[in-house]
Amino acid sequence: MNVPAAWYLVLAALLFGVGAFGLLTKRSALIMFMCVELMLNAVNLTFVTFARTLSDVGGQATVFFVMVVAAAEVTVGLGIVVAVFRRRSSTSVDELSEMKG
Amino acid sequence: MHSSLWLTLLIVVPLAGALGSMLTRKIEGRAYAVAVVAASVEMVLTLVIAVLYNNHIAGAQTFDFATRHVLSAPFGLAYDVALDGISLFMVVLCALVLLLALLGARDKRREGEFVSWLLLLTSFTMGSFVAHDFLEFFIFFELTLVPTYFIVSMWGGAQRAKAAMKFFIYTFTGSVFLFAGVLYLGFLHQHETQGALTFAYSALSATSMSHGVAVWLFIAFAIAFAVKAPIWPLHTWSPISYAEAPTAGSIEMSALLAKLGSYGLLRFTIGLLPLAFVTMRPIILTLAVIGILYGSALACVTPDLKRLVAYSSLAQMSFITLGLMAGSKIAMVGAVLLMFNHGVITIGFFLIIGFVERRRATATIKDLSGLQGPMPVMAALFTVVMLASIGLPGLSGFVSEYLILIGTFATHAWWGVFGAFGVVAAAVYLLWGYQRVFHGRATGANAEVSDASTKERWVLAPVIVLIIVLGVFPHPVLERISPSVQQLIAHVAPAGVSK
Amino acid sequence: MAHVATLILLMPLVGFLLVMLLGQYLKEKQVGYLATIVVGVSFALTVIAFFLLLGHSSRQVTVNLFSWINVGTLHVPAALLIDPLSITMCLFVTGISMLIHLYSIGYMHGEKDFRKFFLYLNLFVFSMLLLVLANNLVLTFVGWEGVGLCSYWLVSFYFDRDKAASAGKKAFIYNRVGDVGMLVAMFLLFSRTHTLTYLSIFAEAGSLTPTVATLVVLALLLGATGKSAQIPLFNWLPDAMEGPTPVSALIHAATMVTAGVYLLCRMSPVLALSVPGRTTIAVVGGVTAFVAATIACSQKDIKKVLAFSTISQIGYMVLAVGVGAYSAAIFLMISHAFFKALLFLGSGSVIHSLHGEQDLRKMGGLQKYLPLTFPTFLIGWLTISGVPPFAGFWSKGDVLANVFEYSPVLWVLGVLTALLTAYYMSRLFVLTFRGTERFREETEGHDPHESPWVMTAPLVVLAALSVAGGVLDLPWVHHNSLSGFLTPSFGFIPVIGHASGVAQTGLALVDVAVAVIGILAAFSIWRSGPDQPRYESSFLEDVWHWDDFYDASIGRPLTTASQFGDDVIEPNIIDGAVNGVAVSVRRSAEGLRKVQSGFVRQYALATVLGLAVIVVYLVARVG
Amino acid sequence: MTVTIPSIHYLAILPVILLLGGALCLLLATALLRNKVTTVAATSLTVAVSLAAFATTFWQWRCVDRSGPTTTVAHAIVLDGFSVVATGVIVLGLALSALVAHDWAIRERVQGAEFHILALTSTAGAVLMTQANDLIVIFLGLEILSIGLYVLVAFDRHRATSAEAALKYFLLGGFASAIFIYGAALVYGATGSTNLSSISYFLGANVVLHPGLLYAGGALLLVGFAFKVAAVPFHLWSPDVYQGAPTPVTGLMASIVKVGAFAAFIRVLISALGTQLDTWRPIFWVLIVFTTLVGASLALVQRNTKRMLAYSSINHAGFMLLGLWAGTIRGTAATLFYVMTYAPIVIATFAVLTLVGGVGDENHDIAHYRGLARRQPWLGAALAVLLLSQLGVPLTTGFYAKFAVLAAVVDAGNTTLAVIALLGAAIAAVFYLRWTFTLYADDDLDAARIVVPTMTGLVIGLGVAATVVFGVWPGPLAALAQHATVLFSP
Amino acid sequence: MLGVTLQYTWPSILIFATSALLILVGAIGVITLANPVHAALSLIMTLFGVAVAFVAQSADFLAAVQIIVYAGAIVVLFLFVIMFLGVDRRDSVTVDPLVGQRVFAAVGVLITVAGLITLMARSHWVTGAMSVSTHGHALTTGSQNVKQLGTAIFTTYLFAFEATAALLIIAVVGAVMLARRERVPNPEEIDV
Repeated sequence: MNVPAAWYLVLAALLFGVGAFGLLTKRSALIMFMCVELMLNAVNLTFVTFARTLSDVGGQATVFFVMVVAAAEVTVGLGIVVAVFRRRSSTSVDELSEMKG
Repeated sequence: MHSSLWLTLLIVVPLAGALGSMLTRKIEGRAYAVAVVAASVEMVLTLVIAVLYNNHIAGAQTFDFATRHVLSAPFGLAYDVALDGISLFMVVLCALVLLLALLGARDKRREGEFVSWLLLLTSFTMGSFVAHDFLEFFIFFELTLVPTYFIVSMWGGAQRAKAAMKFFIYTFTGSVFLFAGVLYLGFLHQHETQGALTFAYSALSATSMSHGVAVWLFIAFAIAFAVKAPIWPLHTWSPISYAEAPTAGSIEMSALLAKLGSYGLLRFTIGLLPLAFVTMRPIILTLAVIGILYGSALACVTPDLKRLVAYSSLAQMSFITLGLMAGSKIAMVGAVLLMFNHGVITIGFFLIIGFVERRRATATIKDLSGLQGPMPVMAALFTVVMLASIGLPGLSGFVSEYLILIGTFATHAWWGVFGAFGVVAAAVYLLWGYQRVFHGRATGANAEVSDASTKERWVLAPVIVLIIVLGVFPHPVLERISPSVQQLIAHVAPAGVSK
Repeated sequence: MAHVATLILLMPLVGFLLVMLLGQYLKEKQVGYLATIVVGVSFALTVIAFFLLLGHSSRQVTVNLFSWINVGTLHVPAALLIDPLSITMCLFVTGISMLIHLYSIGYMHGEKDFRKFFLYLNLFVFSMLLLVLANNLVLTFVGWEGVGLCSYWLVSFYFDRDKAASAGKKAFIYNRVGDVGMLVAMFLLFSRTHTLTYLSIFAEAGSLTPTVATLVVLALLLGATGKSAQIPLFNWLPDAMEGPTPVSALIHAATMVTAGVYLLCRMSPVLALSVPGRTTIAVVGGVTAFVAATIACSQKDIKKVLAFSTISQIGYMVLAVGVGAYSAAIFLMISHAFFKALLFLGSGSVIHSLHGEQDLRKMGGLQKYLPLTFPTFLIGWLTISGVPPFAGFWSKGDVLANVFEYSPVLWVLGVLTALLTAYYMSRLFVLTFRGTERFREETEGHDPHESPWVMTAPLVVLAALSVAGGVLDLPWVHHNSLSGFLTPSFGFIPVIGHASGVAQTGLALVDVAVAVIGILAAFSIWRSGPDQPRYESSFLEDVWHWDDFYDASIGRPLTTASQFGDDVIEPNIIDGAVNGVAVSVRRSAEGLRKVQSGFVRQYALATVLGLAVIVVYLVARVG
Repeated sequence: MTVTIPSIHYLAILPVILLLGGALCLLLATALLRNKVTTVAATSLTVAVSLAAFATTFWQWRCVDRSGPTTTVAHAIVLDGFSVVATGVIVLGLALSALVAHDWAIRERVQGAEFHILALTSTAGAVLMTQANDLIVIFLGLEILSIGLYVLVAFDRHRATSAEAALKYFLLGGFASAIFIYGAALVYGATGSTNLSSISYFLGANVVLHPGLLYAGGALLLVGFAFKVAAVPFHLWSPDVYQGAPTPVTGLMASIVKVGAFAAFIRVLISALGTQLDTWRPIFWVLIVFTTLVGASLALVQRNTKRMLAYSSINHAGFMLLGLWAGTIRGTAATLFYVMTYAPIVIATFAVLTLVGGVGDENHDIAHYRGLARRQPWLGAALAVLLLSQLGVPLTTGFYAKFAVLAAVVDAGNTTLAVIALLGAAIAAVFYLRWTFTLYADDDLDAARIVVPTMTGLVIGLGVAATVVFGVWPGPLAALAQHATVLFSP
Repeated sequence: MLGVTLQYTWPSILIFATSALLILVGAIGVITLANPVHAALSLIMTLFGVAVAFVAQSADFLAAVQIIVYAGAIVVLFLFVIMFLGVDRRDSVTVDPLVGQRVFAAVGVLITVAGLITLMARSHWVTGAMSVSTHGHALTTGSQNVKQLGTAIFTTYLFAFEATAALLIIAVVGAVMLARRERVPNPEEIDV
């Protein structure tokens, strides 16, 4: 008998939380991306866990799409970072605070 | 029952005039001519309507020229116009204000735009007065803000931006509550009847509601109308706005737009919410009395003629409120009459102040003195207007104030007595103002001013004639107002209103 | 009858309109005569009306003109009531007005606003007639306010003088305060009797409770004190002397100021219902008469003396009304109109001859220069002092006799006032016509000259009337006298009864005695010169500091409060509340701007915090 | 095991196909022809495609009107009145934005084709959101929409703020996406499906005793949507992004994102989670209060007009949320009506901003508007009308939009909320009016005249015409919104 | 949901523990390591952990994809960009210029996560019939899993699958446009 799904759900929630915390505290845009990836992984883990509890492959299929989205986001995101870096020679988001108020 | 086309024309003619003036604004003087023609047509139209108006239509119904077309069912939006003895005189006043403002307060800076705004404002105001549908009224009521805003903000004095903004924000904020109230009432009616959403006056007036709801709605409506009227303490936009507006703007605001407030209070607040009327009466009456005395007190010390008239208007409009809320037919008729009379009187005041301002480039009291010497005719005309405002018997102001006070006394004696002191106060601030401006010895620039020109005299003539005629022979007006007020009272009557 | 009555009223109005429309095309003289003639016609018509009325059985004729205000239960017709009271008033109003119009042609000669003066005068006569002839309170109020307005205009006739302008305003405002009383009286009556027509009110008067009746009477009294310059609203009248002298004679002595007395007399059936009300009236009248007389003793301006004298004399009339002697009041009113108009016009003649000088200290010895003014003035002086057999003696005697019946205390006050009256009028007479000539400075050495005939003729007529006026109502004639004629107008007269002949004679002797004492005292004190005796306090000269008292207790606090309203309440409190909202919106917006720091991490934090709140709410909801 | 490919109702997805096809064509053309694709050609193609998509919506409407709402592609896509109308608004928004961008691209000398490729795909994403009947499809639509926009926001290489805005938008957008999809996962766990119809069916068929998981999922979805529609406090990205993005992009964003996000939001909320409305209402209540008031008051203290409009659009989002609060047919119709009328206004407004922005797209301080209406009466008056319409003055669609949502809220029984929202509008009035006043102030008369290119002028004219014509005669639009909502798929 | 009696096998617990350890340690590494390169490597650890969890829950195919796509492609892309930009310097971890950001972040995240877990724990349906798309077919492992997955993607999720195509295209196009070197255009080159 496998461990209860709830364990994995809690694990996913914790992972999501760590990712979110990282996003809120890191200053490097690249690491912030990574944190988004952590959060998306938490989501994937949740989907898979629910697929198991529901005995539904739909949950697993969904993970697929999330992965695609993650890939697409990273592609564009890194493109933006590169564009910003060209201008500022830094990936720190704290330096990007010209617009405010 | 007469054709509703007349009322539609009332709205359309100024609209067409506005368009015409806008199109011809590049040609020197043409826009003005177009506007004057439109205003004259409008004036004639209102007079025709006044003659045609039949206040004894079948049974107790006093609305004439009625029609209703639903424009958008989901919104409950309809074009619904009708006219009764109360709105009749507001309509006449509206046309008169336009015509005299055009003739007497011509402003040649970007004239085409200026007269277009004036005409547009008239169209919207006409719409408000003939609207027989609460939503339609609200829309026109709101619309009047825009032309007024532009007139004040573009042609006003040094502080015009502030004044225009203050005017707009006050009235807009006030109408927030009105809007919510209108919607609430509409849905209350719909939920009750399970029919289509409608804001028709006749339908809404039959809505049943609990006392608490009625009171809340009353407060919501009263706030909006109190700002517009203005009723103390929601008046503070008015002095600066009246003072900073161009003469035509001051006339429109004080002579006409203020009446929208009291008209709304009468037609849509008292008329639709009889249940709350009795509860709210002492509060509003007290505010009115405070307004009378407060307005008078501040009129005594304010340093500017236009502000003086603004505070005097506060006092006068408080008289109107007193009459409307007193709950006796006599007072209410008096209040409606005062709405008209105050309009006429205020036209006179602002026109003359405008004439003086044109000569002296100031309306500050201490810069003016002894003007009666160089301009005796102007002084005489001002005196007539002033005396009417003071409520001198034989002039128009007296009849209305007297009816209000005697009617108020019958139901609310103490408020009537305090209100009567407003009569003294009016004499104090106006005579004191008159003495400072017109009496004494004219020196310097004041001695150089020319007397009223022929044109100025002719512009003021209708004001003077109306003041005297309505003072001596108000019967034709009263006999048209009375049945309509009677009908409104009859609707409110179960809530404890004396005849 | 109806047409005659209407024409009486309309003639001055026609004159007013003619002068207004055609005045600028006519010569000065023509305007003057036109104005005089319309009033003359009015007078003639009144005489006709008088005789017509005599032939009328009920002696009450109502003339309906048109429906003025008609709303709900309020019916106010424009209608006239011709009865003995109104026709009596009309007679002396039109008669005296005509004389003063005539006088003014001479007096106002050469004034810049000559035409306007007659315009106002005609309007005044119209208003006064409306006041008198109206058949209801509202229409009376129209005339009441109309005369007040004309008074305002005429007092501030020399508007470029600040004192004149202020005096006009003061007159109007004091009257307005009184008007509140009149309004309240109307409101009360309407709310109880549902009518404002005199005859209907009288018919319904029985239904008034004593309290309401008292309130009505007190309210009417307030109205009367304003118009008739009684305590507490009397002190506008001295200032009103800023107007041209004919105005003082006509409006502020003979006609308008007596309107209050007329109103009280007119409302006698209501007065009859309230003993406290009438007592108050009597006290107000008596006290006013006395106070004003004391003040008159120390005034230096010839017209001011006459003004206080007027207040004092009207005080007598009010006193008479209070004790229920209505016809005595009217009798005094008429005779007072004769002699006070005479005195004012005489003083006007004096002032005219001295190029506008009004200070008693700069007169003296004018007797020989003014051959017509002097004797007529002499008659006026004797009349007012109560020397028999002039009109004043009879009329004042009538009043005092009635007062004695009612209240000896008030009678003592009345007699003291009579003493003072004789004293201050003699003082005036002595300082003006006797003693050394002190006017040379003013006339630049020239001799003063007598006025033209248009001015002196009215003097002569009025002097004659003052002499003979007493015959109107001699105490031993009961029928065919004024009081007999007026009786129908007053209906119930609450006087206990006439004093016996012996008592009357005794009272008359007292009157004569005090008159003589007053005259002698004045002669002995003032013969030597115009300097103020040391024992006379400035308190009297300053009108018992009455103006200062009002200023300190009402005027200044109100001004301060208003100024406070303008400086503090309006901008800071009322507007401040609104601006406060605006400012706090702006402040909080500025605060919120800080959240919008530009740091993307902080934006994400806000998202998380928002999410946290929602989650907490849901946890709480799930429970 | 045989796999039956689900039937596809091609008409339903025709607009998406058209838009993506257009993008693909343009992409291929650019790749093959190497910068030989002129801006005119690209714009023409985009406008043609969007107009074709718009024409398709008529066809769709007829279909829906005749046979009612249907789902297709294994219930992943829905074709109902609501989606049709929302699609129509979005593609029209694209057409208008493309015209504005055309003149802008010429002025700024940027490759027009690239812009149009991205705009077309973003629009396709927005259209997908309106039609999606599955949380995953919504998520994908959202991503397609967003990724295109991330790039578009960074499109202006001359301004540092453009890249800054893009990075901010991207980071926060990714964060919000993660939250959203996590919510989808939890809802999936709670109901066993990501399909809205299935969720709805499940919730209807089962009694929920402890709906914690569903609530958790719902909350996360809600935050995801609230972020996209910029509801306070999830709005913080929007002012910076609005300011940093090239102005025509801001216009596009302000219109199609709002429509798409609200369409999906409504569908999820009403269609899937409608039974839990009472749970969400308090959250919406607070969101609406904050959104209207904060949006309005922060707009008040801005000097940069783009930021001002960003806050203004936040304020409008608050009003749009009112319809969701009501949760009734009237409410849904009202929100639909709101976005229908708001889109053309906001595009036209940003079109004016694009013009005033000048070469370099930098003149966005309010000072640049001083006396604009004096110098150029038509342009100034047009902007004034647009601003007054956003203020909610009668005789403009802005008034009826507010009227509709407030009516829905009052109808649903919360007049207090209506009053609060209206007070927000009253605060907002201040800055609209101040701006209008600035337009008519008579100083600074010698500032340079702004050339109004034909296409942009056309867009402004259309926007003004739309707001005034339907402001005078709102009947048809209101009826359409009402009808569309009645045809809303359950 | 959490309150189930212990009746599971030790291997499953061990697998869970392993994956949990990998995931959390990796995740904490990502957010604590100062060097982006280290962070990226730490991310791979998490991704492996997730893959383990996938395997443990009958998602064999997804586990493979996780390793290949995520660890193999995405993280490599990260590393590539890090190297390309040369930003593998230390990022100061100790001081946060935004006052209170960490505290608030910690509090916010903690509350959210705790709240979400509480909500999940308190979830319960009276009737448990889920509307599951496979309709009675139990989730299987191994090759069947791939087949099931494939079927689902080409039936239930057909449209989503198609949409991903658009997504990927736009991502690629976008990235190209963004990364292209800025070239100041010559006015003559722009054809209108």
